[in-house]
Amino acid sequence: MTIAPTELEVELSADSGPGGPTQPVGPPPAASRPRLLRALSRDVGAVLSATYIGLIVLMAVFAPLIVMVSGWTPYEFDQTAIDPNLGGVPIGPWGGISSTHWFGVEPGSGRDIFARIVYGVRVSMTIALAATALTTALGVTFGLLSGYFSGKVDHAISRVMDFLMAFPALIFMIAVLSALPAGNRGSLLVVVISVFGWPYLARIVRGQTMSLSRREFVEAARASGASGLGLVFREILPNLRSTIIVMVTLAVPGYIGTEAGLSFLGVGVVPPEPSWGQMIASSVSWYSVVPTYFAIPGLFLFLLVLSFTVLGDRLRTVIDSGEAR
Amino acid sequence: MPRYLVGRLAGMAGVLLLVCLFTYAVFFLLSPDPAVQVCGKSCTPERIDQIRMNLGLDRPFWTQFLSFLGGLVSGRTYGEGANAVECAAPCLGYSFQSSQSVTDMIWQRLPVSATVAVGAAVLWLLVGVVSGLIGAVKNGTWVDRVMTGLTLGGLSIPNYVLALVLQFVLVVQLQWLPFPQAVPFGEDPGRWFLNFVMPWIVLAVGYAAAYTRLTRANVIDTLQENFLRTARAKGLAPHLVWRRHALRPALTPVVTVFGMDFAGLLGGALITETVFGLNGVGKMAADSIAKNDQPVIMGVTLLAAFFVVIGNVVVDVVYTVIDPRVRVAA
Amino acid sequence: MTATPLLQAEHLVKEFPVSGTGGLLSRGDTFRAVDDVSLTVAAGETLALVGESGSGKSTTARLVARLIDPTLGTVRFDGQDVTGLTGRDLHAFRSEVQVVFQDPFSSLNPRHTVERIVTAPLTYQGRKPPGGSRAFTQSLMERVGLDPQQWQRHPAQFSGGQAQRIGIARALAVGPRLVVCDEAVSALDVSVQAQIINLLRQLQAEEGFSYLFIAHDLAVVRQIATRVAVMSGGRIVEEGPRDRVFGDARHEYTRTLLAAVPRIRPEWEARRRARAAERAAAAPDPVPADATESVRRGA
Amino acid sequence: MTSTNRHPTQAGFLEVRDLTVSFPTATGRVDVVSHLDLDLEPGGALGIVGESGSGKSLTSLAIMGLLPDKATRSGTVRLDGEDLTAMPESRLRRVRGDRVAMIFQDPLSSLNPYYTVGAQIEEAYRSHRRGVTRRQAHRVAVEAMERVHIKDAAHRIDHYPHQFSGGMRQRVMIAMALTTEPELLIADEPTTALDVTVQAQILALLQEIRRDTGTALVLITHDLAVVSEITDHIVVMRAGECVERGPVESIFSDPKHPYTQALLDAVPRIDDEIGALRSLTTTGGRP
Repeated sequence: MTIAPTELEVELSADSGPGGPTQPVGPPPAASRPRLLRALSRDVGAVLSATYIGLIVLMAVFAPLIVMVSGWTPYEFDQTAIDPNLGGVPIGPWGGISSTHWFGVEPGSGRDIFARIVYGVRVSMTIALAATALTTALGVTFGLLSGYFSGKVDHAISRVMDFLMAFPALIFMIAVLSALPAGNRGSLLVVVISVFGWPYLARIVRGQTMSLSRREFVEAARASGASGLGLVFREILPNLRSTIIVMVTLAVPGYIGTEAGLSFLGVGVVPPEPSWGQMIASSVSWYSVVPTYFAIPGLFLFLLVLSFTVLGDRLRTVIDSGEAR
Repeated sequence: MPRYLVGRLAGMAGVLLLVCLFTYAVFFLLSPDPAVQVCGKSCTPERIDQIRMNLGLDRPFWTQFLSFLGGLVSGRTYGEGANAVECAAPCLGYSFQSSQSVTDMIWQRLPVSATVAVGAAVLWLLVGVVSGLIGAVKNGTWVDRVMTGLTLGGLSIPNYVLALVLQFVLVVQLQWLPFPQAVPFGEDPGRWFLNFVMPWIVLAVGYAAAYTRLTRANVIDTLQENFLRTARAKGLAPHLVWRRHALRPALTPVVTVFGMDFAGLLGGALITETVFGLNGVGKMAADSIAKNDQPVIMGVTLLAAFFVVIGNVVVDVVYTVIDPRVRVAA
Repeated sequence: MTATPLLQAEHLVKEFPVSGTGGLLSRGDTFRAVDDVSLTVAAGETLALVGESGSGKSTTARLVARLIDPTLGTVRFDGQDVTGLTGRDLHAFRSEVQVVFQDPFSSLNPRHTVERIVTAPLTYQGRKPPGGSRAFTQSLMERVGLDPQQWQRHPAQFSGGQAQRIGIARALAVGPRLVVCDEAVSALDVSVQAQIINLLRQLQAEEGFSYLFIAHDLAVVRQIATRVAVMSGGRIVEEGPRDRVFGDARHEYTRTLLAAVPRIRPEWEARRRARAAERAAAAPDPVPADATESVRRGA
Repeated sequence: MTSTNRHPTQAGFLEVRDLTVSFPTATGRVDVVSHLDLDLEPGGALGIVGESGSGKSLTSLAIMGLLPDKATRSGTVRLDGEDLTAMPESRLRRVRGDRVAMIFQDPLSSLNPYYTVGAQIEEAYRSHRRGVTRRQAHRVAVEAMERVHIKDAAHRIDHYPHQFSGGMRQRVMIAMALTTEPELLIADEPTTALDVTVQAQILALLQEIRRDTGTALVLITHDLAVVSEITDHIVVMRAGECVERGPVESIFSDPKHPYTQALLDAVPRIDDEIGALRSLTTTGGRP
């Protein structure tokens, strides 16, 4: 015998040597963390988005320091910057942009827009991140349980999800928030957003868990003696990592938007605490006179949401291409 | 299939009942005492008690909930004697602030909301599907990349920001459009159209972006299907391959998503109507929140939930019609 | 065959609910995938369960391995009824009976390293790998013919045949007495398939465990089975020693099945063997590469 | 249309020369099929055998001009002297499905789930026969379904693919290919997804069709026993290259290339004496 089948197999295997003419037998290696980062760093959109998000996060963290440099706190009224005879229109072109007020001042009150932007993002980001964390925890847990334990558990969780998704979440959130005492709006916002938000993540996790559960490695784990929760968290959860990363990245901008929208409708963050949505809301009556008043927070908000969306989109593309079966 | 439909309808009734119960319970717990609102400014505790008894507010929760359900089915009368007010079926509640039944208030404003919703839906469906197809055909080219960028932008722009930008540019600066007011179509079709252009665009942008992505992804996936290879191996002309074999499977999911999105528009149009001051159901809900007029908020919430649940069932039924795999069991 | 067979399944029945039927109150229709199946596996032998798709052979394998619970019937292992085992007792059973699956990639968790995959049965049963996790993994890899240096790789970095070897290593980790092979070589290329069949036989010779070998490919079964059971429509229609079943099939279905297998003509095969033997005797060198040229336009 | 009334040309009926298919990868272009030559006489049956990754399926797509957009192809594919690779797409389309038809491995995914099998069979016929009425096409479709032994064809024609079993779906695919009476049928792993008894039926059907219509056949498969039963010439492929070719008998009784020899040694046999098992055991295990 000249060629033993062992050699044949080696020749035909995926690692038969670099540049060999054989096609890989197995799926390509899963996207690992360093590979992911490298692929993303080659993408201009992803880099720009990450940079903007980084800057915004720094701005939120160092808000008190930044405001010390710029000279105005978000709560100070600068009567000298507005014209009382014209109903409080900022003095000077572009909404009163000057060396003292970098982004101009609020019409009517004269509060510094720069300082309010800097502080406003703290509220938006905190709420969005907290809501994302809570949603992810709920969504992943219930999605896993529902997808793995078919039957009664799945039935119960799915009905709850159907029910929550059938709800007109925005109207209901507004109604609940408007009826509840304004004491701790921040945590209320987080809870309300998460309660209505988790089914959307859970539905995806459930679907993936169901398809993963049909893979033989789950059965293999069961044959190895694994059962119940151990199996779910040790075998299935690691395979959901990419999905969860992408979902989280896409959930953050969604919740930033939701928070801003609720604040815009007057049921979000309670004044005088600044928030971007609320700033845009109060600019509605001024937009024809002082366009910078809505343009600046609007632009900041749009860019932040856009950055997260782009980042999530690129992440998904990289992960999908790397893990295509 | 009829068996399946029966199950589906039963499930729908169950969800609707639960939605009613949940909404009612939440508002029961949260809302301020309606008796105080009815009573007005010069009020005595005795008078409040009397009104409360009159309206049945002193009765237990379940009794009240059942009379609410009864009102939905066959109408009900609030109060007794000279002060009694009629609320015809389907009675979603009675606003003592506006002295009107919630159902009537919704009916009056529904035409405006429907105009906004239908116009926006047509717009986003057209734009979304067409640009999704272009993106799929030009997959990987600069056209595709530009469109991907635009859709990400469209997904990211909050609609009230877009509304303000459009108003500032088109109304204030360029003066191409009038400030939106709900002009009835019969009065002046031209002005009607101009007035609704901005609300349509603002409401449609996010959806159009999402549909572009959905359509593009579906078409690209379908083009990988084996049956497309078969169609080409048969020697079909490209336009037949596309029309018969690629589009139908690719667009079927879009139809179902559209059903769900359209059903959920009552909630989605709230911000748009508010920003443009269009007196539709959404704006009414927002105003009622400001006024703390709980029966109206609850009525709108319920109505919106009804739409979503019914939309769900309609989508299921439509799916059985357009997908033979569901229609004809193996 | 000894008095108590290693594995004894009696009157197994498995029904699955038919989706889309049944409502809130009614039970809905059921589909009987396995219908009164009894089988035994003696120590050290290989029982092959053959049948076409939908015959219930894989469901039977899962019932025997306690991956699903039977609707009716009992499974005895070593004389002990294991049908209702739970907890610690089930763990003990799991260390006696292991499974090798069909799809080498699907059956290995893509996120885990070889080390973690191979030691998983021990971990799940709360045992420590003897001699440390790494050394244990490497010794197992060596036994199934893998490079022990690759103990930290992920499944995607292996070829199909190598991945299946990892699956076999995992089954060996607990030292089982019965290995259920569910179409374990069906997804592999023919040359790799031969390798894995070899490995399975070699391991059996070394360890003396039994196989319950599920397959649809009769030719493969012929190579590995001691006894054969033919399944159709959820029932065993014929059962017997390999050569008897292949040489003198009694059931009509078995005969149809055997007749349907495509064959290379025996006379060609005999000539090829003779030529190969000649060549081996004449020169150990392979035929020169340009030999292919001479047959290029052989028509 | 039988092989006898087609005058044999000097060059052969199907003549593939120097066919190379390559794909771009991160490390440069990789040839998935390289410098492949194939010859087939009218009415002949050629088997292309190889393991996964040998490039056998891409070869069939390259002949039909149906490669994915990323792939590049060089070399010539002559059908009755006409170079298919030099043809404009519009003319090539008239060859595809008319003179050359194809059936695939997975009949379920190869049929469009949204249309009845009848509609899909009629479509194949009508796209190549101008001015055919719906009724004529329907009749042809029913006849084609009867020819592949689908019982109750007139009724089954209005069913959807998911209502058929695997073997019946493959019959539908074959019926679709037959409507235009092609001169060449390319079958890419037509029985791999099927049970062994169904496989036997489909192979018998392919034989029957060849006998009745004189259609030439290119059968692509990984199964050596299958090609040995129904083809008369064989090409053994490995890693995109032909390692050995010849009449079926000489390949099976006297393989020259070590790869072919090893491949034949690895095939498990159903009708062998027990002694044959040695060829597997002796080379077993790893160092």
